[in-house]
Amino acid sequence: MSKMTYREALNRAMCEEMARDDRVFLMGEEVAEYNGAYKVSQGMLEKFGPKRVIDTPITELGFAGLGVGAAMAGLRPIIEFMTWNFAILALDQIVNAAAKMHYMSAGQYAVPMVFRGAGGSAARVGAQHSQSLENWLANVPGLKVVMPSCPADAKGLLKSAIRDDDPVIFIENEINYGDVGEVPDEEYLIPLGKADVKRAGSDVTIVAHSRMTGFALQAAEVLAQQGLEAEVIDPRTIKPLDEATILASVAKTNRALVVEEGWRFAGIGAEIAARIMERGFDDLDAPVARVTGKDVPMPYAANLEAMTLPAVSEIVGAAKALCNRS
Amino acid sequence: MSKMTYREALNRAMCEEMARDDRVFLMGEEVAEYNGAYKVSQGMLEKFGPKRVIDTPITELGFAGLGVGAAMAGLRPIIEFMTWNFAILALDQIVNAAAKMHYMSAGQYAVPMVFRGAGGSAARVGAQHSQSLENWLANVPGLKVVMPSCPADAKGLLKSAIRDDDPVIFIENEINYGDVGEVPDEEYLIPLGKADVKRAGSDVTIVAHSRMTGFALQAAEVLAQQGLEAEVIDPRTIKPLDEATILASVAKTNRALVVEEGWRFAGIGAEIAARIMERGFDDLDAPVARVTGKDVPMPYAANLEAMTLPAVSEIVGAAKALCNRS
Amino acid sequence: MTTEQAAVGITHQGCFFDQDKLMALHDSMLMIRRFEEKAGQLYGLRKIGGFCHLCNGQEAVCVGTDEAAQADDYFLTGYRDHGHVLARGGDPTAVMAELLGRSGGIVNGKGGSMHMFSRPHNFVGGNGIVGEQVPVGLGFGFASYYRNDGRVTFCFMGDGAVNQGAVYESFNMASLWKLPIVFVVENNQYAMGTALNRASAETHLYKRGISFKVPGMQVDGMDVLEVATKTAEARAHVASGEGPMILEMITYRYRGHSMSDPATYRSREEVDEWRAGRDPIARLQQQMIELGIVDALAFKEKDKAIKKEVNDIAKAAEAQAEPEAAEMWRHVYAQPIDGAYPYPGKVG
Amino acid sequence: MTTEQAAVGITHQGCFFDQDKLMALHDSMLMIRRFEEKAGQLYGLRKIGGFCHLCNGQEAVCVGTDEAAQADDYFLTGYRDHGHVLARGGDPTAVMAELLGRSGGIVNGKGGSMHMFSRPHNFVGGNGIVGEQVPVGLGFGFASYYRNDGRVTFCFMGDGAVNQGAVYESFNMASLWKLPIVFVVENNQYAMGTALNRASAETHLYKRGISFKVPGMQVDGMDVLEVATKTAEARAHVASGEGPMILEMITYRYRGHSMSDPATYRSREEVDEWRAGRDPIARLQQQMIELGIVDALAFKEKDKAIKKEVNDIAKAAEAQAEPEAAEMWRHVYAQPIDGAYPYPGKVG
Ligand SMILES: Cc1ncc(C[n+]2csc(CCOP(=O)(O)OP(=O)(O)O)c2C)c(N)n1
Ligand SMILES: Cc1ncc(C[n+]2csc(CCOP(=O)(O)OP(=O)(O)O)c2C)c(N)n1
Ligand SMILES: [Mg+2]
Ligand SMILES: [Mg+2]
Repeated sequence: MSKMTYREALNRAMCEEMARDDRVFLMGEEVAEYNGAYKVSQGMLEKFGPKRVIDTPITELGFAGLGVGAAMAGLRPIIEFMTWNFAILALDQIVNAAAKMHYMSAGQYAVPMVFRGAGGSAARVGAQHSQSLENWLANVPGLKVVMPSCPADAKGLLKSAIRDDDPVIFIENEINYGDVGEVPDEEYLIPLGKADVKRAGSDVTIVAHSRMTGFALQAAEVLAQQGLEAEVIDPRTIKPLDEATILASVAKTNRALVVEEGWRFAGIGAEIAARIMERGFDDLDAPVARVTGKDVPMPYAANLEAMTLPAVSEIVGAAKALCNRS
Repeated sequence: MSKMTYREALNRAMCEEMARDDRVFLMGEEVAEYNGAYKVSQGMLEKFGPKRVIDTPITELGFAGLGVGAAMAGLRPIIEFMTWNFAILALDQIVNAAAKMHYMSAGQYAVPMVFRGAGGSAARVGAQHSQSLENWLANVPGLKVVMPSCPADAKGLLKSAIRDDDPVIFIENEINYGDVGEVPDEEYLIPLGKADVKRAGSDVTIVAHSRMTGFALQAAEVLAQQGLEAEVIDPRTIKPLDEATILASVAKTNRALVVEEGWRFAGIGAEIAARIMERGFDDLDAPVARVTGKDVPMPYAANLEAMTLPAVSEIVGAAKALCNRS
Repeated sequence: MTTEQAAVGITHQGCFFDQDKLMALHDSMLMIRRFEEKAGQLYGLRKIGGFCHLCNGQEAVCVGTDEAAQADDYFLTGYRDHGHVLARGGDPTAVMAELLGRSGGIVNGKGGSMHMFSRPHNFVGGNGIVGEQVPVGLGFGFASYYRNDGRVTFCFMGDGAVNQGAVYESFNMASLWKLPIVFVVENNQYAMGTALNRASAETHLYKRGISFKVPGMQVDGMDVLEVATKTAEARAHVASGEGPMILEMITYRYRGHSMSDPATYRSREEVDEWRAGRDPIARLQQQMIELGIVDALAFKEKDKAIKKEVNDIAKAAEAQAEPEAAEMWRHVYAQPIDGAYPYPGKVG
Repeated sequence: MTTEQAAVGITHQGCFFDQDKLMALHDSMLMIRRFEEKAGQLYGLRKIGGFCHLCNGQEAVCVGTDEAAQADDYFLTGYRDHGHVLARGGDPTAVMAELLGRSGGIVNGKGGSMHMFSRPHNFVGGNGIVGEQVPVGLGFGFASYYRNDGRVTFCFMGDGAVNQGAVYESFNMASLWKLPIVFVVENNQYAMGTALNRASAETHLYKRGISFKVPGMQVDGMDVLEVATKTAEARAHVASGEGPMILEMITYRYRGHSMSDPATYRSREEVDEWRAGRDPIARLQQQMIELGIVDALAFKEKDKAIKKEVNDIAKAAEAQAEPEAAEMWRHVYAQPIDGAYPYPGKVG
């Protein structure tokens, strides 16, 4: 094990896979000479040269489609969106090309590629730069959606995503980039589609992904001081969702809370709540609760921004309410 | 009352509003000289002239943005997407401009406009032409989402949408365009945000929007023959959702089923199921069930297409299962 | 391709087409014409559904570009794709079965008219979203640059598609990185009901690359020899590493936009002018007759044979079963994840 | 605007700027410069957060375009917007309060650096998505065409933004319908760390409209008089109904892309060349000194006064409270629907 930032873990994953497979290349805005807007691709241009680490013009739709074509032609592109907010411009290529080519061609052309970048809100960047798209993307058959919450997961999942034969949506979090964690020294892969129980507990299940996993773990500490043991599950892969791990936990705790940074309406929380109801109704002692980003565009002022995001205290409050504690 | 198609009802709504308010104009591909790809704008060019009924190049992102700017400048654009599938290209302008300008400008600029066109799948048009985007759009604060299921609603809701001061997403259904229904002769408006109970019943609540309302009503007939009375609710406005009407129904029937044509993961059904659980848990005798489009890109072959869409028989089956009938 | 050869044939723009080649080009165009007519018929009989876009009138573009291309060059286009996939060598029975939604369809009945793919022929789609193929084509061109494999990508689009913003993003990147791509604009004068000049500020579409230093040529798209020679020239240019090129093919579609379009936005005279005056098949026949290598009767016989072939193809395709139900769940993923929701075969 | 006048001033390209005007242009540029420096300072003190893009070096573009525009012309731009909103007349205290996230911010503290709006000055945003303002600007231009109100839209974008596809969709429609829009490309040589020629196949950005018959002019964006006269020319052109025009402003940003960018991708020499050799404020001061209408000392005094003004503004802005909590729920809708979920004020 070594200590490493989330950012470095992503960098290592890409470097290892690019060293291993020369079909893999990285393309995006500022990924090469600038070493990445968030320095995730630090040093990669130097290591792999300008044919494999490529700066693009600001044309998200164009270079997303370039990735699709290159993948169909047999390469394994990693397309970086500086942030996922800008990927809305590229959505047509993701949803109508990447996700559907394998199906429409009846298996003649696969689209083995990764679209990656930072999702969710960073700090104080306002309405157009603070969005969570995972629910939209997970809605689409043909896409896999992965969202790591810690350095070790980031590395193991990104390597699996690069090796996967389908288009994988890989959503990082800018605020996590500097997080430090233990990462195995030897090579490892984390399979897509497997959730991770980040903390065991018996009183309430908290399902939280990406940056919210950390919030949920903090909330669990607070709850523990108050005598409630929360089990914190990070789905890691949003689609396909590892429903079995969630249901097993709910069967034990009988109470579930979903936390997400994104907007509530038809979000990930809605899906998880609906699934727990469908397949674990009899296990439930209380309705599944959701703590989500508020249903407003992200404001800039520090106090308003803080109110908009789920807070640890809200998670604690919702968990206690679920357990009939005040 | 007059008998009128859904298509004609939409046409009347636009004509009445354009006659009443010269800030309203219609823009889109083939809306003018061709009278609309689906003839919704039949005769409007002749009535209102080429300054108010405008054919565009095939540039969805560009003319969606044009609508936003024109609305900010005080006009009231109706932007037609030939189908909503093509609006994925325009999503950035809808989500990052239309939905957020009022908030970001702290109320200095409103965006009074309608984005409209056919959503969902038509018949046999394949994967890229058969998508339901209402869950994505309803996810976004700042947008209102309206989906009429019959001619009378189409007219009354579209008139309200045009008069509304916010960007309204108005999703029609190609297969409904030819449906005939009674439409009041006098002018009327249907307020946004109000569901309609399309059929009263006491055994099970079926919530279904757009084309699926008709499917649900057919299913209700079948169920009635088998002794089960379904209450069919058409939310009509997806966002904001008229939760009160749904909850009141569930309080009576204790069982609920949501039907939607779109994909299941984080769809409208997930949201409605989660809400019923959150606010009507104690009323539920069974978990809320969902009948949705299958989680695959739409295939072309007639038999596969039919399997992919929710079928009346599936709705009947799911309702019976909810009521413990086999 | 030199004029020194003694063989009988036509030299066009310095390229020699011998009589076998001329006949092959002719047959390919005629086959596409008859195939499309049959498809139109079957649509009328409601055996083909959805959107069905025929390419009658545009056959010289399909056949002439293929003639100039190598077998391993990539081709991709919009939804008006039957002619292209056939010209590339796609199995006509499989194409017809696809239109009919049958199990032996070129994509198992899952794509229909708009979404043809034929991997053995490097025909990489068939796209229903106007302009979508352009960035995708950029990616194929990028792959060839990346691998330095000498392949060229032919990326087709219509005169309506050429207004999409993604086209210019692609022109810029292709030009910046000198990718081996020929952008073929099939200017058939209309995008649905919209005449060229009602949608395009610059109607000389070969000039649409100037702002990105992408050179262009205008080509008579009703002359298969002209299409073939100009395409060969463009292919050589882009293959040499000098960057992409635009070919504007001036052409015309005889039918409506799709089967549901009565095409009232244009006059009978206009259609006749193209059909009678510039038809690519009649033109080549005339040239071959003048050359004395074949007579009118032989063309009649050939036509009969091709019509019969197309009829047989349609029958064979119609005789196929619909795809089996399990096909609905297949190919959503290349690498499905075990036990993942949704559960194939189960409702919901 | 003729040279006949006896008043002292400068005649540039046939336009006369009298001494009051020159001083006003100077003061406006200097105010922006000092304002940006203060913003940079406050960012360093972590009083301003998020992304903060300063326009030092580009002041002549902001001030010169405003000079040529009418009060009711529309202005919209990207995220590098402080200079533009100030040049248009936006209240500097409100702009500073916005940067600080205060209740008196120009948009109540909800937008921050990237999202300035000032309706009284027809400054219509402040957009964070690169290129987003271009189709929106098209809409403002369309509204003026629709109402025939004689207003002109000035739509700004960077040398990076000009590669976005939506720009070309907009050029085409603006050209087709002859909308009164001036597209101003602020070519400051870099898009973040990407030098112009690494992202643009055609680096003469004023030529980017050729493919759509949109004429363009290149302008020395470091000379406020040149900016003003060329903008006036462009304004006259587009207002006359002849269609849109592109102005490529050759300029330079002295600071990094945003406050977090050390800008190591360019040399100190390059920066100095622009800063020392072409600075728009120094240039105008020099011209005015040469003209004898003001001396160096007076400029020093003026600078002191402006610095003090900016300091006072910052203090006043800092003294404001944060927005009240209820502001979070306000303005999501212009016409909220009674009782609609979510329930404002409640969690979730
Ligand atoms: C993005 C998008 N917008 C609109 C449509 C509807 N549509 C299908 S074909 C077409 C016209 C395209 O014309 P052109 O590019 O000239 O090709 P042609 O049909 O003439 O071959 C339109 C508007 C679509 N499929 N995709
Ligand atoms: C669609 C989109 N892609 C990427 C970004 C990130 N980004 C912000 S500014 C910028 C560079 C833009 O450069 P330019 O247009 O030259 O303007 P300048 O910053 O030089 O004023 C980039 C890539 C964004 N905000 N939006
Ligand atoms: Mg065309
Ligand atoms: Mg720049």
